[in-house]
Amino acid sequence: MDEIQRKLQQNSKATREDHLGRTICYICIGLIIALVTCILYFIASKGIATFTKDHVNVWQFLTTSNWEPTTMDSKGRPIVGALPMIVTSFSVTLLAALVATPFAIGVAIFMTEISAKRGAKLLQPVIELLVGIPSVVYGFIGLSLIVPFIRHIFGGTGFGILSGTLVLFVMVLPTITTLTVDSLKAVPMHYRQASLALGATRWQTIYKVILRSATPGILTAIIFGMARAFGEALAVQMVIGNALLMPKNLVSPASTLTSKLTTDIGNTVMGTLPNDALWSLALILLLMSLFFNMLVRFIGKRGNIKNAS
Amino acid sequence: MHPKRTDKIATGIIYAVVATVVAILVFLIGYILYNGVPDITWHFLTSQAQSFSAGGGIRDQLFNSLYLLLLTLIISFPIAMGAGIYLAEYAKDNWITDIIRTSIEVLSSLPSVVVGLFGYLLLVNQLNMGFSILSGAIALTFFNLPLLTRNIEESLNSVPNLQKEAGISLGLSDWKTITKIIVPEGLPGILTGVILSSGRVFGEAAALIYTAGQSAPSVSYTNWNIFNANSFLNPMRPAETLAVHIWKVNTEAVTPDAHAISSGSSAVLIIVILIFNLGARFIGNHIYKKMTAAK
Amino acid sequence: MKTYDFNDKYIIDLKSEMAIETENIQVSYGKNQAIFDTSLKFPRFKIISLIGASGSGKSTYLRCLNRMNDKIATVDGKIMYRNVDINDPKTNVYEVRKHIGMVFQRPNPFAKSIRENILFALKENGIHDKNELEERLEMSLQDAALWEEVKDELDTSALALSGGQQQRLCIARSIAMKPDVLLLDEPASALDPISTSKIEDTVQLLSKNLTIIIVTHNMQQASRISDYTAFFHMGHIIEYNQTRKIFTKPKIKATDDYISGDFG
Amino acid sequence: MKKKNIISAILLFGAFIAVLTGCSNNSKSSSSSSDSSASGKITAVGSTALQPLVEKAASNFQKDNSKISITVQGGGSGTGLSQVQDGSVALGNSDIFAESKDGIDAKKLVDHKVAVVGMAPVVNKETGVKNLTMDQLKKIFTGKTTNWKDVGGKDQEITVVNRAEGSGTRATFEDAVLGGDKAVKSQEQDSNGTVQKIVESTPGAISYLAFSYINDKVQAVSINDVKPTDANVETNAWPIWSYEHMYTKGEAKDATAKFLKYMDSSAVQKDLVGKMGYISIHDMKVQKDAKGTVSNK
Repeated sequence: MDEIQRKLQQNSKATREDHLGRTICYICIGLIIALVTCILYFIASKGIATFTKDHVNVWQFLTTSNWEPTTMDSKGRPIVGALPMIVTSFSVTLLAALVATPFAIGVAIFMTEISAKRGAKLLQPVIELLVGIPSVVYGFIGLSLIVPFIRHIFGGTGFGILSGTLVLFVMVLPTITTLTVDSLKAVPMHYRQASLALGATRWQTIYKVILRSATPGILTAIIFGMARAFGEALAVQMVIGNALLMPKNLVSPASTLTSKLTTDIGNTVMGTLPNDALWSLALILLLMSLFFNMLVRFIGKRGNIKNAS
Repeated sequence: MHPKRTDKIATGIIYAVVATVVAILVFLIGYILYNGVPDITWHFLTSQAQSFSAGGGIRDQLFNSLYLLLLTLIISFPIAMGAGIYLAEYAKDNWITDIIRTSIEVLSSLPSVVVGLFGYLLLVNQLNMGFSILSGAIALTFFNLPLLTRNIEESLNSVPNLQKEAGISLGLSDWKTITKIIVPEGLPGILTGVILSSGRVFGEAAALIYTAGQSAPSVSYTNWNIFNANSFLNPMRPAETLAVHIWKVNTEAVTPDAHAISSGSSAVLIIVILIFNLGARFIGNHIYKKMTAAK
Repeated sequence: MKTYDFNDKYIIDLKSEMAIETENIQVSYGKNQAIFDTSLKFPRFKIISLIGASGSGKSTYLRCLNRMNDKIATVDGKIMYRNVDINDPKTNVYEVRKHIGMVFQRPNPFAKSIRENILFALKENGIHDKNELEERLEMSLQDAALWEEVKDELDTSALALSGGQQQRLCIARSIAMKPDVLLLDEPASALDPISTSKIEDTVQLLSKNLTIIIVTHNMQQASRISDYTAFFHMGHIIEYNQTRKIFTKPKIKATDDYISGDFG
Repeated sequence: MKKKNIISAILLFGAFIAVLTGCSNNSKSSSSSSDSSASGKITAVGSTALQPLVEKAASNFQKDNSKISITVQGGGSGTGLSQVQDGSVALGNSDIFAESKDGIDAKKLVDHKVAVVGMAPVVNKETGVKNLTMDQLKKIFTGKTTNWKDVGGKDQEITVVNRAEGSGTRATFEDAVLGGDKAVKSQEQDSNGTVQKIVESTPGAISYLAFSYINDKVQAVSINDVKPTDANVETNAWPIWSYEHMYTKGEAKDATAKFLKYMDSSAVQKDLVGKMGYISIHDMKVQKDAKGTVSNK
């Protein structure tokens, strides 16, 4: 048997390298999964305590609107109803995404289709810069500019869902824009060329070809933006008003899950009901973001199938 | 409607949208800089913070922010790299990959408050790490990871498959092909991702209040012993970052010149991020050129 | 579409020394079978063309020969090289590829300098002797007929070269490894006629020391350069014979139809 | 659960963290050594209102006691109390008595009162109100009075800005003003700075602030014509005030005891406490117990 034959049948440095590389990758991905499991387990176990240990009715927790964890109702159960916060959280998130999406898509189209060189070169760094502005700063700008503005126009205190929406709109804009730009860029060049060659106008190409095939990507972008809006705490807390009331309209003070969580967590004692109840809010936050993820996967898959057929 | 006219109208609308967004951005950044830049002095940048008298600086906070960012990247980048490579090169299209992707997305959508509280209980309390830069860096890693991983995966996927075939057809291992050929080609994309996520890390406050803490004990910048409590390099010391400082000055502290400090800090923060962005771009291009020897 | 009987095939029986032999190769992508029962022998130091319509499986088959289909498709059967079945999962695939090189349809130089393109894999494979590296660099570029054109700009980016030059660089990169067999997957299909003829010259020159298996769409090319030709149709090998015979007196109807353009 | 958490944590961060955990454990054990020269590490966690005072005091203290390193953190009174009860920190800073916090066993904790803080209602300047009776104040905060004209101000709706539930400031205010009634549901804010800013800018707003946060941009309100001043607090003429506490688990020892002694010294009480806008514990002519009963000293 010659040297080459022997080498062919033996492991070499390359084989070992590959094993090592694979192992490293598996460890990394394993680490992330372990981390997620750990957080999920941790928050779930904390959040469920309200219902198992303190015997709060889950349904009541989700559908009633009184939050007074230190007082008991007639059956001796603590009064904790998170409905106003759930409603408010959803409202600001959806509204912010609704307002931000057209802007984000417009800017993304501008950056990829209309002025791919100069526009992108100018806008990209600015948008990246916006991501870096701390939420506290957004909050204070909101407090000193947006709240008085809203008060001036609609009366009332100016605190409320509308102010929250406007602050969040600016905050999620860069996230949605950047990801949309990525998904538009991912549309192969020949789609554009083919469409334009068929005599379609630029707008027809953008609308019928590019946006269509980038839809799953854009949806992901929106979801990522919503996730940021949903989890945002400090900025929203400053402009939403933090009133534990069902929001009557867009300009009455309200409270989101995160604003309640940040405001109160330091004032409660670990292991007591007021603390557990706050962790239940965190659990709701988590479950909602899970739900959003599932939704986007579902839509993404449907979109792909449509595109393929 | 006539397609040509639709085209014109649509283009007009897009220009209007872009103009609006640009106006908002310019106004925001202009507002922050206009209010803040006059407060930035050499003294402001190089002196210690004062809790209840005017004239405090942000030296320690600025350093802490940078150090924390560095540590976060040191911890999260390799993990994200491995995970990104896994997803781009090794993952098969099956339910396990699906679960992995879902977990990453879940991680990315975790509210920073929740991450902060999780970090507080696990790192600060259970693992006895206390309020420290390291706790903060690990907490920040939690949401830096998904952003980076996604970005690395995308950057690697954007490198044509032909390159991988070229590598392995020469008898190189998959690993070598990935690390020496595909990764360098994806590097500019990866760097952009790192910049973007760094911006987020830099401005993060909610997660740090509960992990890195909100006090900045005086440290010695001449003590290079990483294990010494006074050393500026000690990762086990508590550290207030610039973003947390802005939060604290505005909400709690009784500093008389709170407004000036917070607007000055905000401006510094934005300027640092700007320098960082430009610098990273420059270095990225440089590395790319060097690695690819493209002229 | 005309239908042909796949049992109606002709495969020449070769006696000389073989570079590679395949036995009953079957390839499938998931449930779709792409290659059926293909057994061929490739004599050493010859040029063998694989021809056939698009989707006939010739490229898929070629890629099996240095295991480029790993992870993409399931490949069954034996591929004998130096009395080793290189399709055995236990065989060291990286060693296989060192001896059986491949050049692809589209030029794919690394985003590195010309010099690094050639030397990168050599260095990674443990060759560090400066003289040896320089020697191989020049030798391979000479053999690929590229040396004269690039010798003064070895340190510029390979991406600055023209398409034809890039493809010859890819050939040079492969032969710098001193392979036994070189697989070419339609190497000239993306190139202009002048570049194509340069590649053809290169290939003929190389066959003095190498066995070359080339997939091509271009029948003139096959007839010009190759010693043997194999005709693939719908995943089956239909006819394998000396090139001269295939193009003048094909034994099978399907081959005849394909060559005369009366096909499909 | 604790065990599981630890296991998953170890899984997570592996040896890297283990090493550092080791480091921090070492530093912890050094604090328990009963060295008479008092060295070690003290961590004080809790009330954000008290944090600046303790921080400043700590940095002054360390100038003379370089072997002792003190870390001061916020996190809220609840956090401070639960952490000192768990034994994970040496000092728990709190705005309220441990007795009034659910889930805290006050018997295990030792109270060290370090300062007194007075609080006053503040209103937006345009309301035109400078004085309220206790009853009017109560009606406003329970939502019975909703317009400023009913209490002698402009015809303007009242916007109540309350403090976060469970915060020390709110507990003190409600004890003194509401007398067991429930506050109207309204905006809540956690921090003094934000409340100050909101009252300053929102027409018709009312809230309450610690004395040190009251500036000329908001209107402090007298109650029953008594002005919110330090002197009035010292005699309990102004009834809305509370202690700032530093709790230890059991009696304080070594370094911690030394630091607490320093907090009580005139260096801190005469100088720092006043600068911070607090009232020195030494100046008080009355005392209050956990149930809110006030007696002469």
